[in-house]
Amino acid sequence: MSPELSVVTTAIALPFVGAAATPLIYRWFGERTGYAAAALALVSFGLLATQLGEYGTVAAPWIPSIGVALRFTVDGWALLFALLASGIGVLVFTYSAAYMHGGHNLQRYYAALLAFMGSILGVALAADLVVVFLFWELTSLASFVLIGHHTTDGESRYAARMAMLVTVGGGLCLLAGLLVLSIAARQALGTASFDLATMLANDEAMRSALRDQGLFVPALVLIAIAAAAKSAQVPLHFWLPNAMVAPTPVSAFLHSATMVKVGVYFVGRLRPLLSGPEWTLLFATLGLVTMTVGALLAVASTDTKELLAYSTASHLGLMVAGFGFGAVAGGEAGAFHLLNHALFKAPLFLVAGILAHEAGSRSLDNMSGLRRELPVTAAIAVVAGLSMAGIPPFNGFYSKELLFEAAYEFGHEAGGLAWLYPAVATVASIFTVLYSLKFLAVFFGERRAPQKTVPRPPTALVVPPAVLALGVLVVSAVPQFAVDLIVQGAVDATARGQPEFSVHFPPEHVTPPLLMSGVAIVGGVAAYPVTDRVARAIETVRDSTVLIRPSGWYDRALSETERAGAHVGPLVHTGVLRTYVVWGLATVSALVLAGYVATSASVPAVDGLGVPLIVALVLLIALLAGFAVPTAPSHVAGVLTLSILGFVLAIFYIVASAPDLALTQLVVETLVLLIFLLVLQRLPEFYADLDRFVVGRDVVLSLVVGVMAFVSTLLVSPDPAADPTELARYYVTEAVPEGGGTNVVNVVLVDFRGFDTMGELVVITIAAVSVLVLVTMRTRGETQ
Amino acid sequence: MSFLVVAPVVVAIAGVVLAFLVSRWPRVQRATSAATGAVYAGTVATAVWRLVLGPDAPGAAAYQLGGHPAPFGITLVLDGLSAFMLVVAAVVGLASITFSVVFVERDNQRVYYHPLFHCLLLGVTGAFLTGDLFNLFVWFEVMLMASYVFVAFYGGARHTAAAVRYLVLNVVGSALMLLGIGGLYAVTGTLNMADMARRLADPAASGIDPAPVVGLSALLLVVFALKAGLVPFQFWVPAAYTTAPLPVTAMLAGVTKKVGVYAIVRLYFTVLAGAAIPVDVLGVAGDSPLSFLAPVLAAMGVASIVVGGLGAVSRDTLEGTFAYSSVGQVGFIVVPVAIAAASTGQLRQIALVAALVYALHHSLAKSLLFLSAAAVSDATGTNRVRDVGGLAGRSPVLAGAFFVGILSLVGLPPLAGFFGKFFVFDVSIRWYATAPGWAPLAVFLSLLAGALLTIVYTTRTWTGCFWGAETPAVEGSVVDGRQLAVLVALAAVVVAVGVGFDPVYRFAETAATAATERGDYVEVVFPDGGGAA
Amino acid sequence: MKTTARIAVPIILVLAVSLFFQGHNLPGGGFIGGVLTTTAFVLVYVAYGLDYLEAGVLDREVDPGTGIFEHRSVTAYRRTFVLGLTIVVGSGLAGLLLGGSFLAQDYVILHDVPIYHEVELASALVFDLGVYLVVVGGLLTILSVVGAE
Amino acid sequence: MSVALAAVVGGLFAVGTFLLLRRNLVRVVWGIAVITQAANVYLIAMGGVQAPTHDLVPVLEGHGSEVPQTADPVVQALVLTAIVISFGTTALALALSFRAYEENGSIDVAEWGEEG
Repeated sequence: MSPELSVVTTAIALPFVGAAATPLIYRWFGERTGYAAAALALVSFGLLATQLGEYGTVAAPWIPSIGVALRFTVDGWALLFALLASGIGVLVFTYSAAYMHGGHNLQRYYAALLAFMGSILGVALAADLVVVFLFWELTSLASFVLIGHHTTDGESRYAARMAMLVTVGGGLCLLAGLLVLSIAARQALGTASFDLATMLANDEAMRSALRDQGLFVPALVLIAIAAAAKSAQVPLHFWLPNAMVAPTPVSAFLHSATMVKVGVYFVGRLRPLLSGPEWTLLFATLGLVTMTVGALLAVASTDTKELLAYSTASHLGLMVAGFGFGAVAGGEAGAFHLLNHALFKAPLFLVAGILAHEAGSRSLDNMSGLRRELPVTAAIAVVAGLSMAGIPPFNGFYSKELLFEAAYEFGHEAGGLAWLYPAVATVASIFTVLYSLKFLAVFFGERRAPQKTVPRPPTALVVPPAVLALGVLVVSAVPQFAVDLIVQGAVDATARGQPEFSVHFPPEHVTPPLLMSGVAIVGGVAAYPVTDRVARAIETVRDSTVLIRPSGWYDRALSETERAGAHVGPLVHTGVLRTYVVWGLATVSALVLAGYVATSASVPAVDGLGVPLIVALVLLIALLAGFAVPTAPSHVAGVLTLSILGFVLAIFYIVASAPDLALTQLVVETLVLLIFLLVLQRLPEFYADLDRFVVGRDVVLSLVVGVMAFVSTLLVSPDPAADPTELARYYVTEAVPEGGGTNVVNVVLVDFRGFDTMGELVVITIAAVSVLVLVTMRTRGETQ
Repeated sequence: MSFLVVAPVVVAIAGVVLAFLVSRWPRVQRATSAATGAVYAGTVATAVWRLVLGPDAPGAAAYQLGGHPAPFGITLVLDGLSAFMLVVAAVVGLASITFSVVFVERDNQRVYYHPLFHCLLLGVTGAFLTGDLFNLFVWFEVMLMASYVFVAFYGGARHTAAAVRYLVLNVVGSALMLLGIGGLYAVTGTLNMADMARRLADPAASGIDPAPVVGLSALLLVVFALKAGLVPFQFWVPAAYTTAPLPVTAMLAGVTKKVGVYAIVRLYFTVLAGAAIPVDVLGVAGDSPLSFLAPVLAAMGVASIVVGGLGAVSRDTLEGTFAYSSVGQVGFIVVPVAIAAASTGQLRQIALVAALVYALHHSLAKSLLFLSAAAVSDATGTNRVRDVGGLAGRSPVLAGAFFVGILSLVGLPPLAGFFGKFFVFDVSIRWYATAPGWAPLAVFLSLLAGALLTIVYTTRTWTGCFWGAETPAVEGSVVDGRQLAVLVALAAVVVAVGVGFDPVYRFAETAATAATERGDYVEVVFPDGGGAA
Repeated sequence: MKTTARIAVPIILVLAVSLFFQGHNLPGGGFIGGVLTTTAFVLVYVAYGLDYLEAGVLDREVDPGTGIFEHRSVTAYRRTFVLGLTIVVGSGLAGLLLGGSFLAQDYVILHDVPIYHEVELASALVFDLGVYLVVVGGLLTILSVVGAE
Repeated sequence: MSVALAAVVGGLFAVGTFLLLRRNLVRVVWGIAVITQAANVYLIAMGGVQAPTHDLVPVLEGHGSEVPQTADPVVQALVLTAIVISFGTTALALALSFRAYEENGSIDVAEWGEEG
């Protein structure tokens, strides 16, 4: 069976249609728009669920000229992600309806949230690189709008811009990476292609094509940067905690099933294509470092959402590391943990939302013992929290075991330094347990809260996390059910070959991974009493330098860029004309001379002056007049010298057999002189200090420009004895028969090249108009 | 039907004359001016469809002005490349003149605003269509003269100073252009570009020595770079763009800048590419003027990306940001042109497509943004980023149009800008793949950095002006509905180009083919093999 | 100076007109004729000042305060160059409408005309007339405005 | 190929460049004028300059008469167009200079600031 194109596209398009129609929906439903959106999400979920087991690829044309199509692949991995996004979407919309009560800008909120969900579905199902990128970027865009929901809040704007910069900036790398893949596909598949499904089907050929062209590592690195940006891997993890300024439902959605999973999802997607030694080195390292750093930072957090945000980064690291390992268990860890993390992290965020909503605080320090007032919430938190900590028999434990297994196998196989991988994974897990306990502490111990009474949360706020916690329990109790339903499919899609996958609990015998879990749990619980000291130690290290502090280097880089930017303008554009002229003329001279040198253009043999004596004499006078201009003591003297130059050139035109030019030059020169004098009589004399150094420099540049013009003339001016060009001959012979005039130049001007003359007249017209404009607008002034 | 080739010029110059003739009746003048803009757009559309794109179109057509056979008269050529550029000019021109009518103060519109605007359009049209090198100079001058006046239009200290600098640089440019054109005439014996291409491809037959052509063409390259605002010839850009009336700035950034790019492509790829001239200097070696062009243009492009991108990050005003952004973005347009010059075959073709698609996107998006900035200043009385805030709440429609504009600049799919970025990245990587080395890598990294800077400055304008609390300037401000209509229309075009990209791609491909298929170009101008040469 | 002007101006004007007409066959033409005509006006201006040029020759009261934009003589100059431009474009279009192409020129030679025996009528003369008018109008606008500054 | 012509073109370009680099706006405008003149001389040089004779003038004897070899009319036409255009530009440059002086209160171009 293959999937239905119409079903898949409808499932993806529905949220977008809903987003576009939000103003209408909002008019009918008002604040209950959340329920309408939930219904839409439910429909999408339902449509996608019908495709379970119907795996394959479908396509509709988009840009046939370059082989881009709206191509969608339905497989276990895509469906797992899409169902999570739409399923949790239903709950998040339901929760929003209550949580956002009385909020502002709800239309934009729901529209963006729907578009966000649609984009995630798109990324999950897309099987064309361009379409993948399209939806990938749309998720960034939607999250920008959502994170910046409170537009009047500076922190919101800061975080939104940060998320945009990191994720869209990472998107640039993704685009580059995808293009590298398409280039490889040209060789591997024989045609230019953006068809991801076909690439995955021909992974062997793709890999060898990439390696042939030396593009394997670049592709890997580019895609890793993109995935790291999206999935908040170190050192691009800092945007995620900042993104918690978004309304809590958005955070829950963003962290559990959507935005941040996109990177991990895509890593899984490309795993069959690109995995190898470099892949493992890159992703396993990246993942484990993030897992550890995230866990440490979570321990040091003082805010519920901040803790959960770092925890998300840490768990994303776990998934990335899982996919990084080549072992079967690695892929299983990544795929299974994607599901498990979504199931436990979403309710935890929703719980944090309930706490903020009811207890009025997000601070971990001033809340504890809330289980009495919020028993249901506490129960949900415990279930999800223990799953997060990886405590058996909760589902988080299973997937973490798989990671341990993969890491252990890797260490065992590679030996040496590779043993660091399982060691680091274990250490990170100790801190995971620790921060999970820290979070749960708000419900236990002595009663402390900023408010005296903590009201019971409305049902609409409790039901969604409860449903998710129930999901945690179901998967915990019968993990094989989830595996059979969808996780196996996901594992198949993210691995080469067909690995069989089953989960057993309780474990039949003691294995090294089990021991690692044991160490993690015991270590975490043992460290719990000294949490505060651990947290302070982490804080000290974290704040020791800008480069380590999350978003420290981002802030530094951004402010440095802005500072540099503020300088560049005034530095480059000083307003000093001479600078501009120097740059322009120096460049042009260099280029032109280089051009002559490059082609070894040769100067023809020089024979005397090359012009008749009379011409040479006139030219000499012209040159002298020219040199006299800069030395003129006053404006009037200079203008007169300039006119002399002009008149001498008129004589030159006469001796060069150009009477029309001579006439024109004479009268024009007269008029120019007149205008010059008219203007100059109103301008003050001005004597700038003649700095020897400046003059010297200017002389050098002038000489260079002069040489450029000199060489150009010498190189190309024709031999006087040479035949006239075909063009010249034609004009002379055809002037009378074609143009009916004996003055060839005039015939050329009004007839053969009348179009030039027309343009020239427009220039004169503009010149005339320009003085009118200049005069009129002066009296009028700038009223812009 | 070949009259259609000259029709855009005729309409544009008729627009100039009409605008003068009805200047006594301001209302009529405004209506006429906008109507001429629409007629111009219609004419261009008809000409392009009937001659280039339509099912029965010949693909290209030439028009011999005055009925004189090429190369003796002046030839106008409408081929894929000029068609592509003309369409850009028509869209931006129509948007800009319509916007002007409702934006520029009525009294100021009476000060020859409309005749000058059509002169600008005329100059651009002539430059895109002409097949004669000297005629290109003439239309450049027309275009420049009109832009000088516009830069000085609101005669303030800043405006006149900017205009003087702009003028001086460009007059020097014009002198250099004459040097280049005169030299090429002396070397090849012709001014007709098709004829020149023909002669250069077979220098022995015409008895010419093409060696100086590389140096001479560098003169023209510099002039075109000056028009395009490439570093180090960009100095006039920020001041000119921020002082001209903003609808005209939309034209300057959207169209006249592209004239420079067009001229580079036309001259080098259509005219000079066929010349077999061994080039070898400072490690640059090759066998045509293109091998000289490639490193020069790549360096200019990269420098533009850096200077423009960085400069845009911290500007005080919206138009200042976008003016610097234009410097950077034109770098994104010429980098693929450089890549095209450095490569052959399919990569050259696709690189030119990349340049054209990016140019199209930049024209649309940047004019949209400049016009948005105009609407903002009209509504709030200020354009300082720090004095504006919360506009998104005040005018969601304006915000939407602006958002589309900046997202297209960032290159978010499925907007026009995405495909620009997509192809530019594509050819950059393909260049690296075919010729791995530090140069392609450096170019790619600078593209990456430039794109990152684009996100930095666009998000800054957005979060600064459109989000946040309403500032006193924004409170109670009302955005003119007619201005919004123009903005929405332009934004719709930006979206439509991206969503329905297939025909746009095919058009760009036609244009790129026209640019490189020298034989076709010569064939169109000399249908019977023409001339004696 | 005034005497010179009184004598020179008519001569220049006649010369200008003849240069304009002979332009197609001898050195001269619309542009040179136009510039020369302008020079004649300018000579008047230099000799007598703008007031004379505008009040005396063109019979107009001068009031610099009202702004050059509405100045009647400037208006006249402006009309001149607009007319010239119209003629140029019109003649270009005429070539098109008469079955030729845009900017096509033609000429006829009339035989048996008294005195001249044969007279050539070139449509290019119309085009050149446009050139002449644009130049005269344009340059005079520039000069009078710059002068009035 | 003419050293004399090349020297004049080169020399005038050098003078023009030197003037363009001055701080005095008036001198900058002179620079423009000189460079444009130089470009015109250059264009004439591109047509080749020979000893002046009556025959070389591109004005023919009359209709139907024999066509002599003349100086290159192409470059003359180009220069004529260029002169006109540069005249327009110079006029604009002067008017603009005056306005710029009025607005900025100085003809020292180095003193005019730039913002934005």
